[in-house]
Amino acid sequence: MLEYSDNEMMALAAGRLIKDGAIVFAGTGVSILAATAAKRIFAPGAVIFFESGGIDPSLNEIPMAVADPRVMSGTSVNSGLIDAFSIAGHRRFHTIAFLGAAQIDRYGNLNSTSIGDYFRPVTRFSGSGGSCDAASFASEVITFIQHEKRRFVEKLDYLTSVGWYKGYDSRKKLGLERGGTTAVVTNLGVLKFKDDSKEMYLSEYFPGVSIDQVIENTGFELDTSSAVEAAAPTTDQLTILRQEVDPQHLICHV
Amino acid sequence: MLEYSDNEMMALAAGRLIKDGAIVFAGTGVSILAATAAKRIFAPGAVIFFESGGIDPSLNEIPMAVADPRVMSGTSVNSGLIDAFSIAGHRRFHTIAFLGAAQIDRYGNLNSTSIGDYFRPVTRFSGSGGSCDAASFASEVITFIQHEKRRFVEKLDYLTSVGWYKGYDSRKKLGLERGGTTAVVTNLGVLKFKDDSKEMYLSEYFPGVSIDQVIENTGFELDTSSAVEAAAPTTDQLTILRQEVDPQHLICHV
Amino acid sequence: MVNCPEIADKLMSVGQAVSRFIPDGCQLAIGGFSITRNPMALAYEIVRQRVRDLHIVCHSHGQALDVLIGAGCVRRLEIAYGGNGRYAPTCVRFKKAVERSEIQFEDYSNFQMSLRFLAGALGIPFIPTKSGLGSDILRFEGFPPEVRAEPKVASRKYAMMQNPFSEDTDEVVLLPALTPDVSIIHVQYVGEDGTVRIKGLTFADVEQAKAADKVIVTCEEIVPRSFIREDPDQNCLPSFFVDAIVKVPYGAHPTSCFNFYDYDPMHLTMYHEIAGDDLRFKEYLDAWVYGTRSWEEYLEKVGIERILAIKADPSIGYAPGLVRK
Amino acid sequence: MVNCPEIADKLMSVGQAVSRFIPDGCQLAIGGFSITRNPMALAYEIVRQRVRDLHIVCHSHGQALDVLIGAGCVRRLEIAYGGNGRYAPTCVRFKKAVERSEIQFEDYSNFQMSLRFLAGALGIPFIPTKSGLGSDILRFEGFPPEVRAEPKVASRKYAMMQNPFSEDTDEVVLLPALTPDVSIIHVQYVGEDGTVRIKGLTFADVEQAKAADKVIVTCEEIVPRSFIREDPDQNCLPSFFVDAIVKVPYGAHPTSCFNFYDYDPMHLTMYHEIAGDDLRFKEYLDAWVYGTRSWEEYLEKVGIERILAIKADPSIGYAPGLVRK
Repeated sequence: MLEYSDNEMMALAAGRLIKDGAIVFAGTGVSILAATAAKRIFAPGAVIFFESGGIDPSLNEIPMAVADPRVMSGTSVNSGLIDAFSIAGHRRFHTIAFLGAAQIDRYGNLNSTSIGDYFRPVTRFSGSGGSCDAASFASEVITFIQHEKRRFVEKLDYLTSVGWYKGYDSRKKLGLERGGTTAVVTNLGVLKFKDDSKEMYLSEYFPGVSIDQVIENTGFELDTSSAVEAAAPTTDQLTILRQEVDPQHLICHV
Repeated sequence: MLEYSDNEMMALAAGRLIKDGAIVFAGTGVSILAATAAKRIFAPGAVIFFESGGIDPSLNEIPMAVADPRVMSGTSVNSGLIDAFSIAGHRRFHTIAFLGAAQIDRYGNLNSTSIGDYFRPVTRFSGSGGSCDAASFASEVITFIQHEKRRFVEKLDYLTSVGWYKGYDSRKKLGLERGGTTAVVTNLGVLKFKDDSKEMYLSEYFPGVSIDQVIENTGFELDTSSAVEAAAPTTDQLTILRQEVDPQHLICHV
Repeated sequence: MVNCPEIADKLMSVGQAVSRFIPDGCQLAIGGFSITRNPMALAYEIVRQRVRDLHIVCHSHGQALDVLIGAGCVRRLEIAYGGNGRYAPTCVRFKKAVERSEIQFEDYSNFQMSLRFLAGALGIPFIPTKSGLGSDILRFEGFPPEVRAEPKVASRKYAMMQNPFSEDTDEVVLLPALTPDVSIIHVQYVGEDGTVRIKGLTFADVEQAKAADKVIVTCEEIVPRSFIREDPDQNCLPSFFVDAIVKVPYGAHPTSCFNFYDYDPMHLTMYHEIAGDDLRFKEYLDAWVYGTRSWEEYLEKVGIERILAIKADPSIGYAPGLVRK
Repeated sequence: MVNCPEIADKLMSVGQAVSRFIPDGCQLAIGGFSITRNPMALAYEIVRQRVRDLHIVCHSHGQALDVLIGAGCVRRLEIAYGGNGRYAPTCVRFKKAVERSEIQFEDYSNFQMSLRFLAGALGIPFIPTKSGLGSDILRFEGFPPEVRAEPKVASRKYAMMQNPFSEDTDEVVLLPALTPDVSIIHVQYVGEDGTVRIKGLTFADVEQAKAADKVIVTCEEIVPRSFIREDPDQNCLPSFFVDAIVKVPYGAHPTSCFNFYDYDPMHLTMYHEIAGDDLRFKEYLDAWVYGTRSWEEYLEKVGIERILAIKADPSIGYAPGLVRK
């Protein structure tokens, strides 16, 4: 059987979700692995851009931050944050934001700010960065997160980035005209959201993962009734990931 | 006696008013002649910029429009309108706008839009361009205008650009924190504004011009009690104007 | 036409670009400024295709605007300045159209119009400024109420508000964003990957393009991907903002295109003279626009003498010593 | 020091720049982004001069911010992200300072902070956005009321308003402009005429500089006037925005400077390991900051091996194959 890492499986599972021609807002880590995999394997017409202002870089090496000089190399345009976020929210484009977070709730809302009391936190994280903006503006959000009970929570300690807010049409009522979280990709599987209520459900579990394992690691009730096993990575896909996307194996083998 | 044109006299009379280090917003015609004369004769540390975005061009030839390629040549920075107007209004800089107009009133307010009813004008002009903006934002405005009764009017047909508005502190009360028209340079002389009331008065009449001539060509009452004769251009000044500022004599000899 | 697989679906003729993207009645933003980088080849083609009822939005515009108005393509205008600098302190056909009440017009200032495009580009509904306080720009609303109800037209010319971050009286003017149906710009370079590069001043072209639903770019040259991507700091629009790309050398004539050619003072002066007379203006259109079916024919008519006279010295960007009276 | 008469009064050492323009308690905007173009030489000098009570405003910041916080220079922070990408998902000293309630902090997002700088640069008092609707960024105000009364601090974190151009319910967030006392940026080139050129992404550096009262620029190279003015399209700030210019080659180390050098992964990893321990962090400051009185001494300590390892290939802008684990 093929050996592959969690990050590789996550990158490919997310990459498959990207339609050709999408404008992808990428971060670092699994997010950039997935965005580049999407472009090189599933959606060659996709354009990857970074909130720091780099648009469509050649990405011959994996950037380790959204301001890595590798996001400015071979680009179509080098600009800055103002331009980048204006693209993320532009009515003309179907934009997909790849976001990470420390916590997520059943409606795909994200916390990347802090745990505990906001003013005297037990743990402080980096803060929003562009997450709040991308979540507000993008046509779709795909979130990457480790599947742990303390991360999949009933109630976020801090709502940094709005997903489906309180479910149903509550996001739209806030004044956010489009977007919402369309998928959550974890080390165990892929979760999506119900059409009406916008509640999270298990869509795919990865090969070797059981549905019970997903339930055990989720801090709220999860509908798993329509879950199927995800397709495993193919040799070709892994070859592209390891030789072209991340030739230095900075993210593939974590 | 030295021969010189009205435009040359006007350019030098205005150029003398520029203090070194000023950031000068220039237009075309006499305005650019005056700005360049200021920099080459009176205020070498002045910086000339254009609303179109050209900052500190070499100006080896006279531009015939603020978007002339000559305003983009040898510049420090080539940008666009947004940047240019942000400079015009920047709290850090002492900016002086050189503006033209079709009509002016006693408070230095300008009309460059139309004569007659706004909706069915007898004569339509170009419109504000950047005049309204520069008049709103600059630390000082110096206006160039032909001295004619139909131009120096009791009431403007359309107030395009605010000078001292209705006099006294009415400009400040509008919310315009600085600026106002500091001088009006015509083919007959230089007019300034009273410290308190902000009413126009005659400050200088050009050599060969009589005070009566100024009064006859002004459509409102004008205090001429403190008027003095302006210094005539010197040979050196005219040489610089004709050889360096406007070597093709596009504006000098109009 | 150049063989560029990445932009095969975007490369087209001016004829195709106009018929595909500029319908009667659309809101059109014109790039360039007075006598520089006017998208003239597109403007002439709009005239040829007899597009009607255009709603033009621009800051300081000259030649292209004036030809479009004179040819009867324009119904409505939001504008800060209609002129060609020293070659037409007020654009003649624009002036006539306003004086004869042939078009609806709304006056703004240059910064106001640029900020409105910026707001459109940023995706924000309005933007504040203090420019224009006390002026008649804030006193007269040019458009009648029925126009205000149309799509893409702001519901009001502006709105006033108290700055909520100040405890003192601090009134600001809120300007509504512009989101044109189409923006047309003429630039120096487009890459084989569709990337756009403007040399010299960009005016508000980039904001206009980013604010629009559709963007048509005409260019002097289509350059290799490797060239345009070697220094992406100089580029201003990625391919995905651009819907149509047309290679039209000298496509801004008689206006200038920095580093490529100067404006054509003889043509602008001739235009200024004839534009005041309705009949002679019609003859101008017949000769220069309707009478030239291709851009090559137009350039033929301009003649090699003028083409050479206005050719720019690329080290300074314009034609030094050009006779410009 | 270079002989440049046009900028003689602006050319100075980092020591002079800090002592002249960065007093205790000032509001300071830091340029760069996480691990790129942090003005490190200036940050170290701020630490050396023991400047206190800084109010830092930034979007996504990393190394310079973390050193300043760790060294006790920072009292207050408006920020979107404190991290070094994969080298510190959360900056360690920033994290500790918040968890220990040692600094006052106010969370915004990257676009929000960038828009606030843009508003400052445009000279407008606020700017609208829809970013953050429904989020806790709009629920919690970090600064206590007494801070709000201080100069340069906005009177409220944000304000809500109905879009006056919409008849439907359309709530927008108004963000107050930022006008820092000082902005510090590190760039590739400054001309002998004071003109600034940044290569690669500009982030929000240009907006930050234009929004500030004073601007300090450190640079890799001071280049001839003729060089910087040959292609002014690439320049981002004219001289009159700049108050102090310091030539500091490798002045962003251990962060990167596009086309000149990559970030230094070994140094960043070492920093991340030691920063969690108060004593070891103090030793780090002693060795790298207090212990190096000149920038040459600092670079000596970095060592020629690292300097060569991170040297960028100018055709791609970074150091290909650099070990980056």
